[in-house]
Order: sequence, then C-alpha cells, then structure tokens
Amino acid sequence: MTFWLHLIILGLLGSLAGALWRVWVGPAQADRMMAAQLIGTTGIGVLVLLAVLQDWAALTVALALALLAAMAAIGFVKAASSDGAGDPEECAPGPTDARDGQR
Amino acid sequence: MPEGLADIATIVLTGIGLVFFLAGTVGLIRFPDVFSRLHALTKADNLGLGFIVLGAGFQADDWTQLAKLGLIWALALLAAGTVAQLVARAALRQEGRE
Amino acid sequence: MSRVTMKAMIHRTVVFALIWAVLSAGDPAGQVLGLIVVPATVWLSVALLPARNPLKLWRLTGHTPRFLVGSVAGGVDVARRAFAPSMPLNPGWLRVPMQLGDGARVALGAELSLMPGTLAAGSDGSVLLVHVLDLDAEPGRAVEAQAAEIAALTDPAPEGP
Amino acid sequence: MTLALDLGLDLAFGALILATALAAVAGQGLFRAVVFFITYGLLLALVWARLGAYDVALAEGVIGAGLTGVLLLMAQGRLRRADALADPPARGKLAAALAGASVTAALVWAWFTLPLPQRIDLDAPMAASGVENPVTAVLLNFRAWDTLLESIVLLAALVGLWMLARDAEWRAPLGPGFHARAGGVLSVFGRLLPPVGLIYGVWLVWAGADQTGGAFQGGTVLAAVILVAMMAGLARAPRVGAPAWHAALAFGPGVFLLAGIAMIAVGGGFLTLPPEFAKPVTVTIEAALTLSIAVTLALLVVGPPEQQNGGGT
Repeated sequence: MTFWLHLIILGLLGSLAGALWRVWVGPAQADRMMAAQLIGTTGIGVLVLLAVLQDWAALTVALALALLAAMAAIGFVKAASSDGAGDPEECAPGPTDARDGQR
Repeated sequence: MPEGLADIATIVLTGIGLVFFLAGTVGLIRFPDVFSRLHALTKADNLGLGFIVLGAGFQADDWTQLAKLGLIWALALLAAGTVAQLVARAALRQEGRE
Repeated sequence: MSRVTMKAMIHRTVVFALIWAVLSAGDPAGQVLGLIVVPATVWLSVALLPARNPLKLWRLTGHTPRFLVGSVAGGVDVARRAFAPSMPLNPGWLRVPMQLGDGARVALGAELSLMPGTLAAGSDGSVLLVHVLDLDAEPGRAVEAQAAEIAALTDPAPEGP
Repeated sequence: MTLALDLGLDLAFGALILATALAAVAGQGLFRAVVFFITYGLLLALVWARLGAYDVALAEGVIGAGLTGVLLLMAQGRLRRADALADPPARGKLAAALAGASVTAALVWAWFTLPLPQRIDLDAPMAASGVENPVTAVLLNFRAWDTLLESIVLLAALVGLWMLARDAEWRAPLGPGFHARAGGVLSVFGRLLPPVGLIYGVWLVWAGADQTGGAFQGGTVLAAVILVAMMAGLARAPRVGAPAWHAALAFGPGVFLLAGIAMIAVGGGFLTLPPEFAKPVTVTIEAALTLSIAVTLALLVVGPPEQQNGGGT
C-alpha cells in the first residue's frame, strides 16, 4: 500500500510538471492561470494521499487549500477587467461567440 | 470491510484518479485553444480528485475523516465550477481585445 | 419572519452544525463553542443569501446521482479526446436563452462545466454562453435538458430581482 | 524498495521547487513570473506537509493561495493599466542573480560550519504551557514578546500602506472600489463561500491550541473571506477613519498588551504566563489576535483609498 501510494504521488507530481510547462508557454494569460489552477487541484490530491501515508493532519491543509482554491482566479479576473476592480461578466462578451453563435 | 478489500479499493480508485489527472494535463498540453483546454482541466481534474478522495476514504479510521474528505471534494467542485466560468469569460473578453 | 426563511434557516443550521461537528469531533469544549459559531454562520449565510425559493430536498437527492454520473461521463469524454491520437474536436459556442433565476443560472453554468462537452462562460443578460467541444453532438439539447432539471429543483416561482 | 521511492519522492519535490523558482525569475513577462510565484507557494506548502510540518504548510498554503496571489495579480493588472509593464534591464537581473547566489553560498557555508544546536527538551515547559500544540506554545507563551511585536508590525505595515494614498483620495473608501455583476457568477460565489470560510477559520484558531491550526492561519482564512465578500461586491470597503474597523485593527495587540500587564498583577511578570492561567489567557489572546489579523491582512490586500480618479463606480 505504502509503495503504491508513493507511486501515485510521483505520478501526480509528473502531471503537475506538465502543467508547469503550460504556465511557461502560455500563450494567453488564461492558459497560465488555469494551469496554476490545475496545479492547485493536483496539490490537494497530493495532500489527501499524504494524509493516508503520513498523518491525517494533512487533511487540515488540504481543506484550507480547497476552500481558497478560487481566490487566485478571482484576483485574475478582477485584474483583467477594464478598471481592475470589476467582473468579466459585466460587459458584453467578445466578438468570438457572436461569430460562432449557432442559434 | 476486511482490510485486504479496503486496500484493493484504495489501489484501484487512486489509480483511476491518477489517470484522470494525467488526462487533464495531456488535454491542457494538447488541446488547440484556451476554451478546449479549460474543458480538460475542469472535468478531468475534479473527477481525478474525486477518485483520489474516494480511494483515501477506504483508509479512513473514523467518520470525521470521511466527512472531511467529502467536504474537500465539495469545496473543490464549487471552486472549479466558479473558476471555469470566470476564466472562460475573462479569456473571451481578452480575445476580443488583443 | 416568513416560512421560507424559517425553513432555509433550519436547513442551513443543520448543514453548518454538521460541518462544525465534523471539525470538532472528540472535543467537548469545542462542541460547546459551536453554540456560538453555528448561529453566527447561519446569520451570515442568510444575510448574504436571503432565502427566496427553497430547494426541494427530495428532488435534490434524485439529482445528485445523475450529476455524479454526468461528471464521470464528462471526465471520461474529455480523457478519451485528450488521449486519442486524432483528438476529435469541433469546438464552438452556443447562446442559450434561460428562464432561470440568477442563482439557478450560475449553478447550471457550474454543472454544465463538469458535464460532457459543455463549458459555461457566465451569461450575457439572461442568455447563457456555452462553449462546446463538439458541435456535431447536438449539445444544445443536453444543455436544455440540464436546465429543465435545475429548474425543477426549486419552487416554480422565479427568483426575485 | 519503498525506501528508494521515499527518496525519489523527496527528489521529485526538490526538483519541482527548484524548477518553479528558476522559472519565476528567469524569462520575460511579469504575468508569467507572478503565476510561477503563486505555484511556488503552493509547492512549498506541499513540501512542508511532506516534512510533517503541518502548521507551517497551513500558514504557507493560506497566505499563498488566499492572499499573495490576489495581491500580486492585482498589482500586475495595475501596472498594465498604467503602461508600466517593462521588464527590468538585463544588467539589474545579473546583479540580483549575483546577490542571490552569494546569499545562498553563505547559507550553505553556514550549514556546514556552524555546530548543530542541542535539541531543546520541550516536555517540561510544554506541560506548563496549558496547550498541546508546541507551535502555539512557542508563539504565545515562550516567545510571546516576539508575537506581540509582530502583531504591532502588521499594524504598522497597514498604516504605512495608507500613507501611499493621494491627499484628494484620503476620504474615499479603501481599495479600487470593487464591483461585480449582481446575480453573476462571482456574486453568487461570494454569497456561498463566506459562511463555510467563517466556520473553518474559527475552527482553525480554536483547534490551534492542541493540533494543527492557529491564530495566524485562522485569521488568514477569515481575511480571505472578507476579501471574497468585498471582491464580489457584497461588502463595501471602509474608509480610513471608520471607528469600528479601527477598533478591530487595534483589538488584538491591545488585548495582548493588557493580558501581558495583567500577568504582572497575578505574579508572573510581563507576558509570563503562570501555568494555572496559561490556557484561558492563551485562548483569549488568540481569539483577539485572530480578529485583528483577519482585518489587517484583508485591508493590506485591498490597498490604500484610490477611488477619486476613475477607480470605481
């Protein structure tokens, strides 16, 4: 069991390294941001397995990270809004979906 | 549940979880545009976390650990549903501008 | 205090008391502290999210397994596309007009983002913007079915402004 | 076999941390650097957990995930809007790299030359501390002076930040004037998360006496809750002069100081907790500190008042 959980954590860290590559190449800011989000979710997974492997106290950390998982993305959409304090939903959407609209 | 069975369940479930995490990363690397990549991330990862949480649950010593694991997954889902919509929308706006 | 608010407060008290009980299990003094913390949390929750149209709990219990099955299907679908060498994708956008209230529309967007092939990007007025991975798979029908299911979870009266 | 995997895991963690740190400082583009820095904080939390230091992992995690990311991303957005997003000149980078490398070299040298300190036996003092979490005992009892001064430093930092406000904006509410679409995704999230955050933050403080948690970690979670409510447009940022908020800021250090003086009266000496009072006094100080830490950290991220010139609506 211990052996297997070590392997799974190593696999998760490998998956995390792939996401780091996406943070590096982007190209859009949203790409980098969502790769960071993926790293956060993977990190929660690693903590859950560490809880089994080492000490259930790791769940306290995992719970905190899950609670605050959306914070950075919220900061990102705030900063990306036109005045730096808004919400992307306040404005009409970009031209892409008008072009692709199917209905 | 006998210990052997619980261990097998943990091994199978965490293995499935890892596969979904890897799928999310492969999608994040391979898919051609921002929005398709967001699909990969949101769906595959949270399912992966769900299986890992479930697998860890079979090793829990008491019900509070199970409940905490459930709460972790519920909060991760709430964050994922919110972040996917917000980041997709922000990307839509930035695409129109840049 | 209206009946709706009372009912919502009871639901929320149960939920938050349960969370506190889980956290402070095996700590009698901590459980006593819950007598202050849980009411404060319920108050904050009602202040932030006033109860307008209560959830139908029995419908919610029926909805949860369908949601879980859907999200597994979503994960499998996206994994299949990611691992397939040909990577079958035909992405595009849908604009789906909604009759749902604000909270229900956001919940629908979050759920759609976990279902196979759909991803919400918030809404424009009451029109939900949905990105789909495969325009050939008739995703519009799936979105409307999901919307009907979410609508059935709350009382028919539309949410307030 | 498992031993080799154990080592492999540690090596993988180390490699990821190093790669992320390098990526954060190398390459062009501030946004990428910021995202790598956020990732770095997260990995650091994982490594602390791997080392069994769950209190530290928790502090790193909540600060990194909850506050630093928001702060840095918003700072980057502000620089972009002010058209000030130039990368520093290469010469400056070289100097910084040299300075960093020499600090690292000095640390490596110190590690190999300094004698290892004797392990301190904490059993006897822990028994008199009234709490079971050694981190809490050190912070609020054995080294209470440090913690008292730290709580005052935090307050001073906020006052320093406020001094950056322009005269014309001094009376405006703090921060850029957050707003969000009513009934939108962000607004709904801002209504759902704070109750759960409140429960979890309070529990972290309470549990900190005997297990993983503490005033700082719990206070940071509560700060994130305040921040979410403000960013979702549900709570308004106060003005600099708001009396209730001032009281909340000063409450923690104030109670800490008073408790320290009270200890002289009961025969301990300033901030010296006699064992029979240790538990209640520690918990009281922690509760008061939590409130002040939460408000101070939230207002630090919100920033100085700046709504005069087209900031908010």
